[in-house]
Amino acid sequence: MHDLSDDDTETMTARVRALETVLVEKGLVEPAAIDEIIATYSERVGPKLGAGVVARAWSEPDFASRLAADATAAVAEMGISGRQGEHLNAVFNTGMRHNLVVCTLCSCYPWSVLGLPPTWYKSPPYRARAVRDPRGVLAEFGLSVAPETEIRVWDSTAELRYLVIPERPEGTEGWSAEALAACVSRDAMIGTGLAVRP
Amino acid sequence: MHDLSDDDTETMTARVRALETVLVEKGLVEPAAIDEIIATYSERVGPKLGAGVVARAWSEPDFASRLAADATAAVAEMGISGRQGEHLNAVFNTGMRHNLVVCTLCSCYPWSVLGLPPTWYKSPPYRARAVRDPRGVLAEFGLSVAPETEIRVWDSTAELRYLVIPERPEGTEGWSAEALAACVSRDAMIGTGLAVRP
Amino acid sequence: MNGPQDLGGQMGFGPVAPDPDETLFHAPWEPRVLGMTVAAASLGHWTLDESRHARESLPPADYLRWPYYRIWFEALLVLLARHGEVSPSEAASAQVERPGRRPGRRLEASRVASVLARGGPTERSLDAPERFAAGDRVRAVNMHPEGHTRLPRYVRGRIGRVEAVRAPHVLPDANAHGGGEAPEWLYTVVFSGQELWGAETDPGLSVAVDAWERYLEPA
Amino acid sequence: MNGPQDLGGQMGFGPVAPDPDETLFHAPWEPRVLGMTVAAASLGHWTLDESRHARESLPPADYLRWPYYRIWFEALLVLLARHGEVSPSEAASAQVERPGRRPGRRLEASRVASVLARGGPTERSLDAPERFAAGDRVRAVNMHPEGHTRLPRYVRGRIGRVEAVRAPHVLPDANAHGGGEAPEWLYTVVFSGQELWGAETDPGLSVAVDAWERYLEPA
Repeated sequence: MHDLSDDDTETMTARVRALETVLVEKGLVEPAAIDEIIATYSERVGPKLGAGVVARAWSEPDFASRLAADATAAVAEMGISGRQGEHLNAVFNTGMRHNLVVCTLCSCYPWSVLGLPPTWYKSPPYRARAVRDPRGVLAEFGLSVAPETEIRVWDSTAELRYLVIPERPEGTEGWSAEALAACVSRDAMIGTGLAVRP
Repeated sequence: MHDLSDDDTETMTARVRALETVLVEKGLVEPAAIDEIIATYSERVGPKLGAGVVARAWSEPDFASRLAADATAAVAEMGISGRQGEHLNAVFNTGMRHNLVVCTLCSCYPWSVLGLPPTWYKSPPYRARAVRDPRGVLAEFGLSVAPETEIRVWDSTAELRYLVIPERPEGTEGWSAEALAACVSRDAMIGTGLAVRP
Repeated sequence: MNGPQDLGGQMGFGPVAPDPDETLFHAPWEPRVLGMTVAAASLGHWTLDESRHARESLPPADYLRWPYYRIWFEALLVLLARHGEVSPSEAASAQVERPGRRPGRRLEASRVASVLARGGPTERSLDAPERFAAGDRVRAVNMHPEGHTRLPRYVRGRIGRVEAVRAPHVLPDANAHGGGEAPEWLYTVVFSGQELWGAETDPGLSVAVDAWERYLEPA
Repeated sequence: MNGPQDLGGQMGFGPVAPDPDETLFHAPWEPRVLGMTVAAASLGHWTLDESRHARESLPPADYLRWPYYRIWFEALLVLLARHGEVSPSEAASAQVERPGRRPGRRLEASRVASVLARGGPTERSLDAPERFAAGDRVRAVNMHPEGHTRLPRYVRGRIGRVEAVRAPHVLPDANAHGGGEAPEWLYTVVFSGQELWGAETDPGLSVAVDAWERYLEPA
């Protein structure tokens, strides 16, 4: 579904360029602002930020408590804020419950801590099945959750954004924040993965 | 949605011909049988049959009663039977209730009395809206049903097929069966039209 | 299945746009597809229910944009391949690679009239008495099977009234998947528009669906 | 609206097929669409809710098959035309026919960082107390508005439990259609999988949705 034929790519390239030309000539959009928006989400805002939050939560019980109580305020301590993260909630995996995040109605995603969502997150197969058959979806990510573990799916229907705090991998006692963060993939913070030692 | 570009027409023509070639060479389908099926629904089985049923119901109260009680048996008296009409039900419009037929799940339609369904009957706009906003749909057919008249929508979810018996137009007293049948359009027997004097 | 075919209550498709001058077919390949579909059904490999399920299982975006006979054609290819009669490569190349499996069941032109006139009644006899009576309040079960079903999503969980007890009929949910005819009592159930679509709905709307016994529970 | 965007529980789309080597963008035009969409929002002609509604109002078959940034692009064209900034013929020809309406609100590159960091909080103050408390049993209203709503179809009519009382938030149903922010209390409501999908469902599944007060009634 997401493959564009070359024809489509050519057409879309021309159409998008035409619109940008008009917007710029009318003084409605500054090209450098577009560049800056792209650079923000390509280079600066991405899952590394979220991984840092998770690593700190694993290392500092007080921070984990603040994160659980008010994630927006807790990540702000680390200088993290912004668009699509204005009302952040952290949901913690335990042996009893695995959390999974979806937006069935569009593509809501915690940009401030994870950057832009991957294509599959925005696409019909995931959005349709995550709320009905999450174990089937997780199996496609190579993830098998024990039958006795509850799966809680968070459908992002409002402006609250959900960040999954995965369980800390065993054997990481005493690891530095950087080393811990390297265990935390983007998928682990969506719930389609687990944190693992690299 | 139903417009095929020339490219599509060429491709579909070739693909359909290829399949027919293979089916015929394998001895699975006889081309003359295809021709006969097409001829049946192009020339012999169509809304004229249903219009005859309606005209007779208007003229013969006993027939109308039999039609209301067991439409399959009643139309069989007129030599009408067959595929997609095995379990026929006649639903009668009155001043109190206007009937409308749809198949939200596919394209079920009383072939035995109306022939093949029109494209709009099989298409998403009609199938989606008929059960929720029938007055809005009818307005697109130029039909305004009084607000105090109930609209009963029949969603053909099983193998029962529904034939709407429209109200007889005023001023047709003493008309012949042929003249009466000429008042009855296909749409009047779906419920998206009324019977009218030609 | 909650597939693209389950259109009742969906929005965004635009006007119905009936064309008073419309012809039954829009291109010469369309009647050939009709004829092949009806004729191939006579081979007896699949039930009507299985063919419906093949159509609703096509990719949703394609189901919603293709002309209807294209849907029939693509589903026919699926069915013929599934039952070993025509492989995808044969259909693409128009070259026969293996003999047909059931030429002995070919529908002859001379039999078309009688086959079409007979149709395929789905009424069956059943020893079990009906569970519901006309007038009963019933709730359509809230179920979401992955296989074929004929209970549309818009009535699931909603309360209606049995308008008529029909007869035992072949159960599509089983018959589409090789589960046999498994006949069950069929009922016509009427729901108010307000029950289906909410309090704002036109009070003069009612919707009837035909529902097998397992689709219903007392309410 | 019961549009193509309301995908929860729909079937037939095939596997999720995550690509571990996937990049954020698949063609150079995609990031330009992202940037233009974010920058054009700063003109202040439309709310985030109106832009979501523009996307879900695209033809369903297109919504389901287009790459996501194509959806954004087509919706951006709709919004710019609706608010008189770029006509379809201007967008098609790349020729300006009329001056822009709000160049004074152009997002300058120097302001991007602060605008993105500030975001657009939707929490508001409200004098009215909340109607529900954590632990309350509630039913999601069975409503089918033609306009924008954020109550997915799969929870409508189903019973859940209030997990958390959040805060008053801007109401999308009003804010998407020029009805103002009309803030209402927002709740997180948890439903069991069996309540949503039927008795056959995995008992270890629960689904949380965030629901505005008008989406809920006592149960």
